[in-house]
Amino acid sequence: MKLVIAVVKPFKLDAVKEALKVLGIQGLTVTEVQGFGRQRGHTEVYRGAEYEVEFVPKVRLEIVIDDERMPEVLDTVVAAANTGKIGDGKVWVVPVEEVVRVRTGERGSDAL
Amino acid sequence: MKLVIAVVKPFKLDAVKEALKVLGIQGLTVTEVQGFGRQRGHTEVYRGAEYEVEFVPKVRLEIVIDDERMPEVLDTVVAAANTGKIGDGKVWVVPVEEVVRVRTGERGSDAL
Amino acid sequence: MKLVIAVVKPFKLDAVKEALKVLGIQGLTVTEVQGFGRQRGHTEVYRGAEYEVEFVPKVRLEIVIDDERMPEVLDTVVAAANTGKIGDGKVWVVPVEEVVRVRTGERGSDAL
Amino acid sequence: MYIPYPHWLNPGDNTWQIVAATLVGLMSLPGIAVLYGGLVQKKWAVNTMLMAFSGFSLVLIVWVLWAFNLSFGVPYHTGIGGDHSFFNNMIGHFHPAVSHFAEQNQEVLPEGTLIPFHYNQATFMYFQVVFAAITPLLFLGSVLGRMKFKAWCLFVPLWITCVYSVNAFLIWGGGFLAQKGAVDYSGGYVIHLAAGVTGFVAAWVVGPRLARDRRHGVPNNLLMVSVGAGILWLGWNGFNGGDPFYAGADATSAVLNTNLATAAALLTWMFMDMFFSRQKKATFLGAINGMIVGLVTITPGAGFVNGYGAILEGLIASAIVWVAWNYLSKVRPFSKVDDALGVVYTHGIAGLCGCLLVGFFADPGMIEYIGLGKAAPGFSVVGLFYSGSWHQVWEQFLAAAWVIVFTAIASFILLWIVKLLIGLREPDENLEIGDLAVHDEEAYPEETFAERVGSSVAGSSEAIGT
Amino acid sequence: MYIPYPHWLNPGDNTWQIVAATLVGLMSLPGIAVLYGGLVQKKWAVNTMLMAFSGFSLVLIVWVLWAFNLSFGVPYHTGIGGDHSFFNNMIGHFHPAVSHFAEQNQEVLPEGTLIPFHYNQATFMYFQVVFAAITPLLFLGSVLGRMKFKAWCLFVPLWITCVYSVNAFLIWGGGFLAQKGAVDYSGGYVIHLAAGVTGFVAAWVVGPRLARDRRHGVPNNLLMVSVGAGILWLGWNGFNGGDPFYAGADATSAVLNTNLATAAALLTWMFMDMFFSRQKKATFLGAINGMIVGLVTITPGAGFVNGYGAILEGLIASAIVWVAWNYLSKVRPFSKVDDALGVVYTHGIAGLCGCLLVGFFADPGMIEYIGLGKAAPGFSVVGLFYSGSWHQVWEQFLAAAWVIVFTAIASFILLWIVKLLIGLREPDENLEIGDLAVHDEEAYPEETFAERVGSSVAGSSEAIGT
Amino acid sequence: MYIPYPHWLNPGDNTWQIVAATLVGLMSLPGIAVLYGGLVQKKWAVNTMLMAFSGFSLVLIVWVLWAFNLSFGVPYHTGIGGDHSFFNNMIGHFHPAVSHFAEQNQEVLPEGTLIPFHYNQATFMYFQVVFAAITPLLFLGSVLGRMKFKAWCLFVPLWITCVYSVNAFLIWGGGFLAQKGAVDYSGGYVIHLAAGVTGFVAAWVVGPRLARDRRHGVPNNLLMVSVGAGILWLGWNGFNGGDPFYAGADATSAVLNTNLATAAALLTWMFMDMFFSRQKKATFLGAINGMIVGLVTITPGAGFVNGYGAILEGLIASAIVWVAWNYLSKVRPFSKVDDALGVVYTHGIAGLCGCLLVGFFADPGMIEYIGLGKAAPGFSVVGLFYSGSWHQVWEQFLAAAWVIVFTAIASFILLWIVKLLIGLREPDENLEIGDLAVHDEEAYPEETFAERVGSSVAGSSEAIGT
Ligand SMILES: Nc1ncnc2c1ncn2[C@@H]1O[C@H](COP(=O)(O)OP(=O)(O)O)[C@@H](O)[C@H]1O
Ligand SMILES: Nc1ncnc2c1ncn2[C@@H]1O[C@H](COP(=O)(O)OP(=O)(O)O)[C@@H](O)[C@H]1O
Ligand SMILES: Nc1ncnc2c1ncn2[C@@H]1O[C@H](COP(=O)(O)OP(=O)(O)O)[C@@H](O)[C@H]1O
Repeated sequence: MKLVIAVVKPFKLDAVKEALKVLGIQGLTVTEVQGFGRQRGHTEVYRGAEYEVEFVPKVRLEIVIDDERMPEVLDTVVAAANTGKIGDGKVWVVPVEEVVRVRTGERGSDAL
Repeated sequence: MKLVIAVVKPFKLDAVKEALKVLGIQGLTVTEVQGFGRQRGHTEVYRGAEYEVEFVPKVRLEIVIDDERMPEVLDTVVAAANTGKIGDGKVWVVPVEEVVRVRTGERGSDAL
Repeated sequence: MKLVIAVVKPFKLDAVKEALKVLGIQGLTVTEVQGFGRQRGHTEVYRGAEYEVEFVPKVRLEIVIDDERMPEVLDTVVAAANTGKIGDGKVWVVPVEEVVRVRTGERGSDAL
Repeated sequence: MYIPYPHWLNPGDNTWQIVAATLVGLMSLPGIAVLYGGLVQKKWAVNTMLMAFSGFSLVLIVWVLWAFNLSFGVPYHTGIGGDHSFFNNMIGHFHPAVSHFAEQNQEVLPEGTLIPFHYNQATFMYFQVVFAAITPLLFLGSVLGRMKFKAWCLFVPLWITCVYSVNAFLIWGGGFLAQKGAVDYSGGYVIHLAAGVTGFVAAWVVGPRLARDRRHGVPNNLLMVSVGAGILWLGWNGFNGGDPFYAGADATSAVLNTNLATAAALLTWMFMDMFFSRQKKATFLGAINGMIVGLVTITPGAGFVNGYGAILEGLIASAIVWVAWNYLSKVRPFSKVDDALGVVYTHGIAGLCGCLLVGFFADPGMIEYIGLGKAAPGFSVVGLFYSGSWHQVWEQFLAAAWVIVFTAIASFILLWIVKLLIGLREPDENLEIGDLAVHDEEAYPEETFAERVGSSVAGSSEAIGT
Repeated sequence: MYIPYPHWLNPGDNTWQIVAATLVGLMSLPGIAVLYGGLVQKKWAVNTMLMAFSGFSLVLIVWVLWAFNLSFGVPYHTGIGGDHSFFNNMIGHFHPAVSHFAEQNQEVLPEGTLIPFHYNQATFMYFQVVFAAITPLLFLGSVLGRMKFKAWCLFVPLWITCVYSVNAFLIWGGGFLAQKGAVDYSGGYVIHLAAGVTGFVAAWVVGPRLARDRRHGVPNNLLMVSVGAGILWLGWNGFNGGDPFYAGADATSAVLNTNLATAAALLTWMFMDMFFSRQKKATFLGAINGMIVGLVTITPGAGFVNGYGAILEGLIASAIVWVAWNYLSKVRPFSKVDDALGVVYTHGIAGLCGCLLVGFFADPGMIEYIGLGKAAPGFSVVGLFYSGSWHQVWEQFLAAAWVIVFTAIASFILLWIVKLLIGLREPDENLEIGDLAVHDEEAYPEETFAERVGSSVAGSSEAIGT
Repeated sequence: MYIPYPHWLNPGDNTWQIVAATLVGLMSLPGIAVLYGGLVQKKWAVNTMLMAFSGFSLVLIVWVLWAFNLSFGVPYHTGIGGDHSFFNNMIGHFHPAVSHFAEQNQEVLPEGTLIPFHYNQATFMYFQVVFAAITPLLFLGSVLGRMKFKAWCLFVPLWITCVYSVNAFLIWGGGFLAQKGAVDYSGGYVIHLAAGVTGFVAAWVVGPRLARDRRHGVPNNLLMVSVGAGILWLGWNGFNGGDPFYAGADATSAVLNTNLATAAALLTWMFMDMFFSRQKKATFLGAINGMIVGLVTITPGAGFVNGYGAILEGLIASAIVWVAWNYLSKVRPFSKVDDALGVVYTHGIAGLCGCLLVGFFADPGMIEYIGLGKAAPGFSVVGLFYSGSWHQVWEQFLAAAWVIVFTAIASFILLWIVKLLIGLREPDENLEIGDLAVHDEEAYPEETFAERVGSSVAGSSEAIGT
C-alpha cells in the first residue's frame, strides 16, 4: 500500500476531498500546517514593529491507499488542488508496509 | 526501523501512551488532526446558517521503533485505542532508513 | 527521493530554516506538534487542581529531497537544531517514491 | 466666595445624563467593536474593530464642529413655504459648538422645552453624540468583510451630516415630524430604523463578500460576543433611561421596561429556536439576536409603555423578526443582498416594529413630565389600546415611511459619491487575505512563525534551552 | 407648567440607585457569563453563557409578574399563629407589579421604612431584580457541564419563586428574621449563602460531570476570566454601595470597605498560594478566588464595619476559605460532590463567614441612617468587639442556620420535581461532545473545516488564489 | 426621626464622585489588565494580569493605612526653612484613615478648598485611590516579561509611598508646586508623566526581555486589546470628569473635551500610519496608541481648555508622539532600553505634552468654580494664547522638570533597594518558559494533553465513544 501526502492551499480542501469521494476513497487525515517555499510569506506590523512571516498556511492530507489506486489518486489530487498560481503545493508518495483498522483489527486492504 | 503512524480518538491518547510506556517505548510525537472517514461529522448552526463539518478531531501519533518491535507496538496501539465504535481510527507502518538523535548525533537504534 | 522528518525545539525553527536555505533547499512543511520523550513535561495548576502535562511543544519539519542530498541535509538539520540539552529532538528519513508539484504537474526532482 | 455650579444646574440630573451617556459610549466601545469583532470571520476581526473605533472618532469631531447644530440648533429657514413648512423645519443651522460658551452655558433648545434643562450644553452634546456615533457602527455590521477602509472613513462623516442630522432634527430637534406628533423615545427611527435601512442599501451597493467567505464565514469567538452583548444590554439602561433628560420616575421606568422587553425577546427567540427551528435546539447566538431585537424594539417607547406593554412588545417583535430572519431572508431582495450580520432584521425591522407598536401600547398613565395646573397630569402618549384611536399609529407610520424612503435614497446617493471618488470595495486579492492584507495585523497573532525584522537584541544575551 | 419629577423624588438618589443597579446587572452580563465561560472547559463555554443569559432573562420576567411582591410586598397572612408568628411573616402577597402605578409611584415598603424612599417603585424593583437575577447565575457554577438546558429553564423560575422570595422576605422584606434582628447589608444570606447551598445540593442531585471531563477539564481562557473578574469587582461597588438606598455617606463607605476587604482577601489567597501551596507559586486563578471571597464576605456587613473591620474580614475569610478549598474538599461529602467551580466555598462558606463576622466587627460608629432627636445618633449595628455581647453573633447564626436548612431542603425538593418532570441531566452522548451536541455551536468556531449548507453565492464570483 | 445624609452631603455630587471613581477602577480592572494581557506575548499574559490585580490590591491597602494622608493629609513640617519652604510643603502626615470618622465625616483638605466638599472622606479617599492604583499598572507595561513577581509586590508599595505620595502632595495636596501655580487637572504629572518616567527607568534597571522574546514577541489577542481600550476610553470620562469634585458644568465639559482630544489623536495617529508609515496602512494597534495619547494629553487640562483646544491638543500630541515612537525610539537611550509596551511614549511624552500644552491652550472662559462677588467670574486658568504671557507655560515646565527628575532618581533608588533585597529579574530558565514556569498556569490552557493528577472520578462511570 501507499501513503499519499498532499500539501495544498487550505481553500482547496473541499475540492480535493470531493474529488477523492468521487474516486470512492473512504477516508483521509488532514493537518493544518505552515509551508515554506517559492510563494513568499508576508509582513505583519504590531505597534510599529515589523515581523516577517516566511510561512504560508497550508493543509496537509494523508491518504493511505492500495498500490494500484496510486496513479489515479495522485492525478485527482493534483487536478483538484491546482490553481496554476505559485504555492499550489506538493504531493508525494511513501510506501506503507501495513495498515490496521483499530475498530476491527482488520489488516491490509480490508482496513481501508 | 519503522515509523508507526496511528490516528486515534483524542480521549484515547492517554491510554495509548501509557500502554506504550509499559512496552518501554521512549518517545513519540503527537499531532492534532482532523479525520474524514466512515464516522460522520456534524452540523454547526450560527445565527440560523447551517455549516456542515465532515471532519472529526483525532490525534495522530508517530512512533519510530526498531523493526523487531513493530508487531507488539502495532498490537498494543490497536488494543489501547479500541472502543469498538466507528471512528476508532487507523494505524499504518512506514519504513525508516535512518534516525538521528539531535542532541548526541547518535544514529540508528541508539537514537531511540 | 527521501522525506526527512525533523522534530525539533520550536525556537530552533529559524536556525534550521536558515541553514537549509544556505543548502539551497527550496521548500519545507512545518507542523506544530507535541512531543513525548526523555525531556519531562510540566505541571499546571488551575484553581488548586494539578494537571500533569507529559508533552512538550515541538515543531515538525518535513523536507522532501533528492537521495544524494540526504546526508548533508541530515547533518545540517542536526547541527542547526542542537543545543546539547535533553529534548533536542529526532530526525528520521523515509523513502519517497514520487513527488509532484501541483502547479505544474512536474514530477520527481523537477518538482522540488 | 465660590459655588460649584449655577442655580439652574442640578448635580443629580447632570450626573445621570453624563453617566447615561458614558454607558451608551461603552455600547460602542468596546460593545459593538467586540460584538461584531467576535461575530465576524476571524480574517476580518481587526478591520471590523478599527472601523468601529475610527467611525466613533469621526462622528465625535464632525458632531461638535457642525452636526450638533444641524440636528439640534436653530432651524435653518430655506424660505420654501411658510414658517411651519417642511422645508423650513427639516434641519438646523450650520455652526460649531466648541467654545467655552457652547460647553458651559445652560442647554436650551431653540423651539423651547417643556422644562428648562438642568445642565450645560456640553452634557447634552455629549449625550447626543454617543447616539450619533453608535449609528454608523450599527450599520457597519452590514458591510463587513469587503468595504474599503478609506471609503468607510469618508462615508461616515457624510452620512452623519446629510442623513442623521436631518432625521434627528425632524424628529428630535423640534422639526416637522415632531410637530406632526410622531414620537421616538430614544432612537427607534433616528438610529435603528435608519441604521437598518442604510446597512441594507450599503450592503447592496458595496456588493457581497467573497463567495468563499460566505461559504466558510463562521464567527470566531463566542465569548467575545458575550462580552459585547452583555455591555450592550446593560449599557442600554443609559440609552433609554437618559432620554427624559431628567433623573425622574419615567427614566427609571424606561430602564425597567427596557430590561423586560429584552428578556421577553431573548426568551421568545430562544424558545422559537427550541421548538420551531430545524435543529430544535436553543442557540446562544439566536438568544443574542433576540436580545438585540428586544433592546431595539423598546427603544422608541421605553418610557411611554408600561411593564405589560414592554413585555408584549418584546415578545411580538422577537417573533416577527425571528420569522423574517428565517423566511423573509429567502425571498428577494433579501436573498440577493449580502447583509453580513443581518442588521436590516435586528435593527431595521425590529426598529420599525417598535416605532409602530408604540402607537398601540403607549399608556397615557406613563407620565414623562409632570404637568401642574391645566397641564396636569402631564406629558404622555396615548396608544390605540387606551384611546381606541388610530391617530398615533398613523403618525408613527408616516414618520417611519419618511425615514425609510429618505434614508434609503440619501444613503444610496452618498454611497455612489464615495464610489466615484475612491471606490467602495477592497480589491479581491485583499478580500482573499483579509486583515493581514488591509492592516498588516491579525486578530490572534501566532509567534512561532513570525520573526522581528532588524530587531536590536542589544543588552541581552540570547538564552538557550527549554 | 411642567416639572421633571414629584417632590418626593431626589434625582441624586434616584441616579445612584439606578446606576448601582446597572453595575450589578453588568456583574451578571457579561461578568458572570464570561467569568464562568472562561473558567469552564472549552466544550461547555457556550452552554454556560446561554444558561447565564437565559437565567437572567427568566428572573426578570418572573420578578415583575409575581416574585417582587412575594419578596417585598404586603405580608401574606397564613393565619397560623399571631401577627408576629413566623408563618404570618415569611412571604409577601402574590401580585404583579407592571402597571404604570407600580412603576411610577413612590416606592413604599409595607412594614414602613426609616425614611420614605426618594424614588419610584421601578427604581427599587430594578435594583432588587438584578440581585435576584445574579443568584441563579452564581450557583450555575456548580452544575456546569452536565445539567440539561430545559431543566435549567424550569428550575430557575421555580427557585426564585419558592426559595429566593422566602429568604428575601424574611430578611429584607421585613419578615420574621428581620424582626428578630439579623442583618444582611446586601446579600450575604439571601444571595451568597443561598447560592452556595443550592449549588452544592444541585451538583449532588444532578450528579457529576463525565469522569473524562473532570480529568481533562482545564479552563479555556484566562483573559476572559480577567474580563469577568474585573467587572465583578468594580460592579460590586453598586452591589454594596446601593444598599443604603440613598447616596449618603454610608453608601460610599460601603464601597470603600468592599474594595478594602477584596484587596485583603485577594492578597491573602495569593500569599497563601506562594507560601503554603505545594508549588509555592502565586496563581492568577487563586488570586481571583481570593477576590471573590473578599467581595462575598464583606457583602453582609459592608456599611456596618469600618475600614479596619473590612480589611480583617477579608483577611480572615480568605484564609478560612483557602484552607477549606484545599483540605475540606478532600473529605466527605465535599469530596463526593462535583461542585464544578467550587461555589460552595467561594460563595457558601465565604458568605457564611461574612454573615457571622458582622456579629463581631460591626462598628456602632458606622451610621447607616442619621437619627435626629432621640433617634440620634442613628441606625447602626453593634458587634461583639464593640458591645462585648454575643447577641448579634447569635442572631446572625440563627439566620444562617435557617437559610442553610431551608434552602437545602427546598432546593432538593424543587430539583426532584424538575427531575421527575423532564430530567436533570443531558444524556451521556451529549456530555461527551458538549456545546456542539446541545446547541450546535462551539465557543471558537474553526472555519477551515466548516462548509455552509446550500449557501447562495449569488452576486459574487468566486475569487481564486492566495 | 431619621435622615439619609447630613446637610453638607449632596447626593448628586456624591453619586457622581463615586461613579466616576468606579469608572476609573474599571480602567484598571479589567481595563489595563486585559489591554496589556492582550498586547503582551502569549507566554506572559497570565503574569501580566496577575501583576495588575495584585498591584491594584496592594495600593488599596497601602493607601488607607498611610499613603492617603501622606498625599492629602496635614502637611508634615520637616522644619527645614520657613512655613512656605519646599521641605515644609512636600508631604503629608503619616496617619491611617480607616476609622468610622475617617470614612463618614465630611472630607476636608488641610489647606482648605474653594468650596467645602459635598461628601464624606470615604468618597474622596476611594476616588483618589483608584488614581493611585492605576499608576503602577501603567508602568507595568514597561517591565512585562522579565520582572520577578515578588519584586513587583515589593516595589509597588514602596513606590506609592515614596514617589506617588510626594508628587501628589506637591501638586494636588496643596504642596509647594501647587502654591507656585502649576496646574494638573487630573493627573498629567502625578500619574502619566510619573508612570512614563518610572517605567523607563525600571525597564532599564530590570534589564531587557530575552532576545528571543523580543524577536518573536507579537501580541496574542487583539480583541482583548479592544475590550481594554474601549473601557479605558469611556472610563476616562470618570478620570477627567471627576476632578472638579462636583457634578457641575466644568465636569461634563471636561468629559466632552476628553472625548474630542481622544478622537482627534486616534485619527491623527491612524492617518499618519496611512500616509507616512512604510506600509502606508492604517493599523488597529496604531489607532489604539493614538487613542491613549489623546486620553493622556488632555488629562492635565481637560476642564481648563475649550473644545477647540481639546481637538488641537489631541492632534498636536498625537503627531509628536507618533514621530517619537517611530524615530526617537531609534536613538539612545531609547534604543537601548527595552520598554516593552512603550509607556515612556504613550504616557511619558504624551503626559509631558499635555502638561505643557495647558500653558498654551487654557481658556480663562472655562470656569471650574464659579466666583461670586469679587471672586467673579471664578476659578480658571489662562494660557499663552489668551494672556499672551508665558507665565503658565513656565510654571508647567518647572513642575514637569521636578516630576521627571525626582521620579527618575527616587524610582532608581527604590529599584536598587528591591534588587539588593530580593532581586528584580526572573531567572533565565523561567524567562524561557513564561507563565507556566512562574505561575503554573497558561493563558489559553489546552486540555488534550493535560491530565488531572490523582483525580477522583467518584460517582461517575467513565463514558466511552464519540
Ligand atoms: N521540498 C519540500 N518538502 C516538503 N514540502 C515542500 C517542499 N517544497 C515545497 N513544499 C510545500 O509545498 C508548498 C508550496 O510550494 P511552493 O514552492 O511555495 O510553490 P510551488 O509548489 O507552486 O512551487 C510549500 O508551502 C510547502 O508547504
Ligand atoms: N485511507 C485513509 N488514509 C488516512 N487516514 C484514514 C484513512 N481512512 C481513515 N482514516 C483516518 O481514520 C479515522 C477513522 O476512520 P473511520 O472510517 O471514520 O472509522 P473506522 O476506521 O472505524 O472505519 C478517520 O477519521 C481518518 O482520520
Ligand atoms: N521514538 C520516537 N518516535 C517519534 N518521535 C520521537 C521518538 N523519540 C523522541 N521523539 C521526539 O523527539 C523529542 C525529543 O526526544 P527526547 O527523548 O525528549 O530528547 P532527546 O531526543 O534529546 O533524547 C520528543 O519530544 C518527541 O517529539
